[in-house]
Amino acid sequence: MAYVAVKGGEKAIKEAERLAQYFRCRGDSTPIAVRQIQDQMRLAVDRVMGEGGLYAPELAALALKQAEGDTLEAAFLLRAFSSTLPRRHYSLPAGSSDMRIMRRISSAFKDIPGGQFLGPTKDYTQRLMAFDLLEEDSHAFRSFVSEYVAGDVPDRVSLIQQPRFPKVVDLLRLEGLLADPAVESPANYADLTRQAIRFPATRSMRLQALARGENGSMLALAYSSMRGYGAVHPCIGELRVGHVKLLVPHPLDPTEIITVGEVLLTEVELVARMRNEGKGSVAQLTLGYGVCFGHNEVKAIAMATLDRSMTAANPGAPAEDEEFVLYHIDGIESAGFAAHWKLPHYVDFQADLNRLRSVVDRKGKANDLL
Amino acid sequence: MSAILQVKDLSKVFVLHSVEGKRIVGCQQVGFTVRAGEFVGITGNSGGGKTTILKCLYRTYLPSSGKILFDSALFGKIDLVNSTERDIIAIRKHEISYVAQFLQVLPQMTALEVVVEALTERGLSYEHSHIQASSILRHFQLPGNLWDILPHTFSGGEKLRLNLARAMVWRPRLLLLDEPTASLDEQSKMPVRDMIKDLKEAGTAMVGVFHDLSFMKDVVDRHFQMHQGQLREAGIA
Amino acid sequence: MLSVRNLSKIYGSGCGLCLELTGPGVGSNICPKCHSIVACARIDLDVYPGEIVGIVGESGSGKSTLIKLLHFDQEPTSGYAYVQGFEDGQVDMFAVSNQKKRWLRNHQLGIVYQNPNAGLNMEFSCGGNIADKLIAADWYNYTRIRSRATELMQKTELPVQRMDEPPKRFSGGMQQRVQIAKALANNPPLLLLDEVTTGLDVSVQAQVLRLIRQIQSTLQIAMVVVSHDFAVIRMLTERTLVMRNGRVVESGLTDQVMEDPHHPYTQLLINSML
Amino acid sequence: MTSYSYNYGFLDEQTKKEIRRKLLQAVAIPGYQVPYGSREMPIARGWGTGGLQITLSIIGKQDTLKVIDQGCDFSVNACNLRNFIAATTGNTVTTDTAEASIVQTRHRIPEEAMREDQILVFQVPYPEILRWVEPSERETRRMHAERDYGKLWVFLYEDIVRWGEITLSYRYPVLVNQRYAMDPSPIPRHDVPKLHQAETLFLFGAGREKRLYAVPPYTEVVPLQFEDYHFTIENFGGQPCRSCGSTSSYLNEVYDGETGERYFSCSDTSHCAKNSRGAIRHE
Amino acid sequence: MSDSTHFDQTAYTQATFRTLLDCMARPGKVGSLLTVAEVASSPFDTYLFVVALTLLDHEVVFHVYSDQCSLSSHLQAHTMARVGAVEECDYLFVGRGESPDFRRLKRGSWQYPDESATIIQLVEELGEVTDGLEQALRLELCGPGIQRSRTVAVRGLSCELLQSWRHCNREFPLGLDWILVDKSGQVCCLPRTVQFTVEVV
Repeated sequence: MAYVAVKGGEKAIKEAERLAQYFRCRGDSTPIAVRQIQDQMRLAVDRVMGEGGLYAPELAALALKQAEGDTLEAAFLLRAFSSTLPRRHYSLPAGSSDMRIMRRISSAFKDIPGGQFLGPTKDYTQRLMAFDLLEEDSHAFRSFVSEYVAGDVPDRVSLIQQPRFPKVVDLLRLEGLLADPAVESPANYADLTRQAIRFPATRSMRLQALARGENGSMLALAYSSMRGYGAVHPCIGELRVGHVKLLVPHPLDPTEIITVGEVLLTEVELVARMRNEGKGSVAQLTLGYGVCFGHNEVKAIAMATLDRSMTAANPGAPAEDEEFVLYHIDGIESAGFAAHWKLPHYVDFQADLNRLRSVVDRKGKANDLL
Repeated sequence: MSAILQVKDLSKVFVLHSVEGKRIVGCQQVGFTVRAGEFVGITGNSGGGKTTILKCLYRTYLPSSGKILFDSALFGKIDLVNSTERDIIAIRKHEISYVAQFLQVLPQMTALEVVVEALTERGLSYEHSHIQASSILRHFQLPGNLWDILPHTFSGGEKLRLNLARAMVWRPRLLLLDEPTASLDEQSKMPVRDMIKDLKEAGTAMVGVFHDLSFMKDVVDRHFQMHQGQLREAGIA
Repeated sequence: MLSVRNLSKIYGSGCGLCLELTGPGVGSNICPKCHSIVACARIDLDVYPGEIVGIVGESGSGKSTLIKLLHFDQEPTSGYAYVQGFEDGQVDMFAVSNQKKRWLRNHQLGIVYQNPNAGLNMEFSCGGNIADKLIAADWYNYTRIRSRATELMQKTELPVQRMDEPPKRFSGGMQQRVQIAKALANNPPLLLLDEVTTGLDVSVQAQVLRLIRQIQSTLQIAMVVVSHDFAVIRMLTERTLVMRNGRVVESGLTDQVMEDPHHPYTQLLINSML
Repeated sequence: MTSYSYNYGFLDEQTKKEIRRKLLQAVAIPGYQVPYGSREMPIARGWGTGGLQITLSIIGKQDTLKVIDQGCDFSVNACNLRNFIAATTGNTVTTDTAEASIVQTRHRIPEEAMREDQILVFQVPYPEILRWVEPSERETRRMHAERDYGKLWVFLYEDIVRWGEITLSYRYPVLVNQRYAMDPSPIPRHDVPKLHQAETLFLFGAGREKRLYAVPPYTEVVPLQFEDYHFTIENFGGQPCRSCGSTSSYLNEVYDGETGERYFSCSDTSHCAKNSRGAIRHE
Repeated sequence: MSDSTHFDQTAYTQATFRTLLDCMARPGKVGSLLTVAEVASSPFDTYLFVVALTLLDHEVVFHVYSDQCSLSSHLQAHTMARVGAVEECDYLFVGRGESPDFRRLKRGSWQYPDESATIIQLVEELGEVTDGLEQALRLELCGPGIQRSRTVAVRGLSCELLQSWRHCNREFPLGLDWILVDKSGQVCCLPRTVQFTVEVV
């Protein structure tokens, strides 16, 4: 029977849902615990929180479970949930100078005050399959932790949570070598979740859109700029990963500041070449800024690159055109729209067929006359 | 007949800023009158200032002092020295015509088009202009095979006849002629003289400057000589 | 028909002293204090019906900026302009909404740029470009648009059988004629021409100049012609403004400006071209 | 773990307020796209979230709801949306256009004439009709601000040059109240004339693009057309619907799975059923 | 709102909004606003407050014209909306018989004409017929939302104010939308698209 006549829509939806559920459960493994995802899939959780725009590790882990590991789908679940939450308060701007550092490096300088600090990274690990994880022994899993923490390296525990460091780009700033983007007053910060973006976008809008952007899309655009479609040849002034406190003024007494919690952030400050803005322009490096929820270094670098590339005075390359970038990096929007082509379009298609036949008929008549 | 043009104490001094404000006297204290239908001829050595007078009358040069009173059909009696540019443009369009020594035309315009345009830009219909333009070119004995080609290929005499045709075809009230006969051969001079007589009879006043007056003797009514920027009457020719 | 008063355009922040600290007197249009560029300063200009006014000057003199201001391609920093065909010449055309400016541009103005890319949409067909201007002036009859486009292409000596081709396939001179055809489409009382012959071969230049003259003499359209080329100005115009460093340094009858220039700069300019 | 519960109509009251404010403005500026802070809904972007947010912001307990997709009440997407709205509001739903006070639709206007007391909510994928000719939002905003629709018109002109007629089939551009060029959503041409001087209020929501707009009742909505190349609607060659025999409704062409024969049937399925029962009064 | 269990604000503001939407879509149509005891206890005019409760939240700026009874702070407390100057407000509340200068209100930009103010004004009495309304203005309206023409009678509104509103709407799409509310809860909307002629009855 033809598509048009599908009247069992209601029933079909229910059956499809049950079938999907069956696919999730049909193996003979035990159900995966949300806590396990949160602990052991922490990078996936971070990614979902970033794209979902909601800092909620447990819910992000739940979303991942529900989405059977599809991070984009999980981010979508998180977003849809967060949109039902009223905005009761806005936090004060959180400075990363006070970040409790977990990792911080600079590629601009060999030695930096406080030192390079690798933290948890696999950057320098060979990408070999760890076949022993196929059958990981839960006892060994546990005992690694207790041994690690109790081990003979005295500062290990404190290494995981380090005190504060000065910021590397501040060195350049002090010397007047860094051109900072114009600063917007916090009172004017727009809320991307509450209003539509407009162009030219304010910087706060840009950064919010980028912070919620989808990893892959942002990476592709940033990479295009690094590779030659555009001219951002970045140098990482500083990349830091760590926890930042969020403060909210008391709703009744704004002079009283309340700490509402901490979020894990990855921040990248990227220094790029000076800009030539004609006569009278000062020789200064320019800054690209990237920050996102959780531990996600590639996204933060991509974001900083795009932040910088979108400042081009005469946009040429795609990554320099803010409208192009900001309208196309949102994974929830683009995935939703890409998927919507699965919906029936027979009414539009019928209209197209009708027009096509009309044109063909006219051409036919014209040919008959010849 | 009454004077159509009265020139009084006309002087023109050029100031050259590139040579520290050096002053060059073009003409000094020049005065004469021209009546309708009268031809005033001015002769003198080259560099003597006769073209300066003519260009002052046309306002290509802005006189330094003096008066040029023109009896305009459009504006009544008007001093061309301090008339507005708008008025000068109007007068140039409808009353005063100027024939330069050299033909200047837009590239890519045929001889006939050059004359036709002189009429169409004065508001005549294309058809009408075409008839009149053909008639004057024929009168000036410009060969028909030249009408549809570009004038920069013409000989000096042909160019001059075209130049005259363009200036005379719309029958101005005052005609200024700068060496109008220099490169005309004997055979071509006749129709030019006839045309001048014809215009004179119709009331056109004319001022012409010549290196040598001999050719124009029978059309010139009064003759002035220019010497070191000053003008004196040389008696009726 | 067009009356411009005290028109200025400053690129940059402007410091209040820009106009005083720049100009032909100091030989620069860059403000030494704030580095703003004074492209046009206190320009007055009148154009009468059917007249061609020339604006001559070197590159950077502000002449093209002036044209762009008049066509609303850029916004003036200060100044007024009145057009006869708009609100009876009583309302400053710079002070109205973009919606009204667009009406003015569509119904009262035509422009031909030096670069055909600026005046034409190279993706549209040649006829589409003409249609663009006609539709903007409220022509909504396809057949009439086609016949008007045909007529304009004939008038500008373009091959009518190529009407449906995009002008990017045409030569430079032909593109310039498409621009002229487009600019003329709605019979604008005022046509703005910005260095229209610059960059064309001499023979093509001549064709374009002749076309402009023909249009002026047959349609009595007023024009403002901007060029750095005195020969072009001499051939087309009766009155001329000479610009330098954003100022009008001299104006007058074209032949007078060229043969009896008064301002030192004009004399220099004339001498250097001879 | 905290327990979560949803508000009536899923959206929080603040969100509804914003959408309501914007709807009033949309009605006051017919055809103008009002930007709004479109929220992520629990259905995907591009699947009707714009229409859904409008419906949820206007709906009240007394409303009766109908949802159609491509004219059909039972397509999976229509079911999904209807179930969601019903679950979060508890409202009555219907398939009968005449019974509904709010109809949410994707790509069709019901065949049955709608009344003053009804509202039709459209799901819109591309709210910007100028997107046919201009990709940049900044530029299209400027074009609307200046009422600069030349590019769109030339697009139509060149369509005629190339094909002898305007080939746009669905999403046919209209001019509202002689000011704004508007995307009527991907309805077929058949439905476009129904927007003109209608009794019903039309609301349009584009969730992904974060725009909403409106056509008030009794408003001039005219398809862009040339004086000598008139807008025409689809023509099915006089073929009737195989089910109800209607020759005036928008039809789908269907290939019979067994015989391979091509036939036509109404796209508005509930109207078709009603017509088959003889429940539609023909004038 | 002392006892929230009896007062369903969600349903209440929804119903109010639908009345406003219907009236905005059909300029000149007179609708009726509901009131409930909880709202009636407000020191602010009941029906203006009803509208405020429906439209205002912390994202908008409002202004109460010649606010003599500190109504602003009352409204602010109930809606979390911000108080701002006439020039920057999204909503202007006008009491009975007041005549603010509409020209100071924002009328939107060409790109974003929706960034304009809406006036919510209290009048004596509104009606679709002039019967029984003395010293009223009879407005003959046309424009989008109106089939041919529609009449509305208003008591407690000056001709001058109408003219100044018309002046602000002279170049569509810039303009001001106007919501009139009377003391018995009748409401009528005049969007910027409305054309009108006025006569004094």
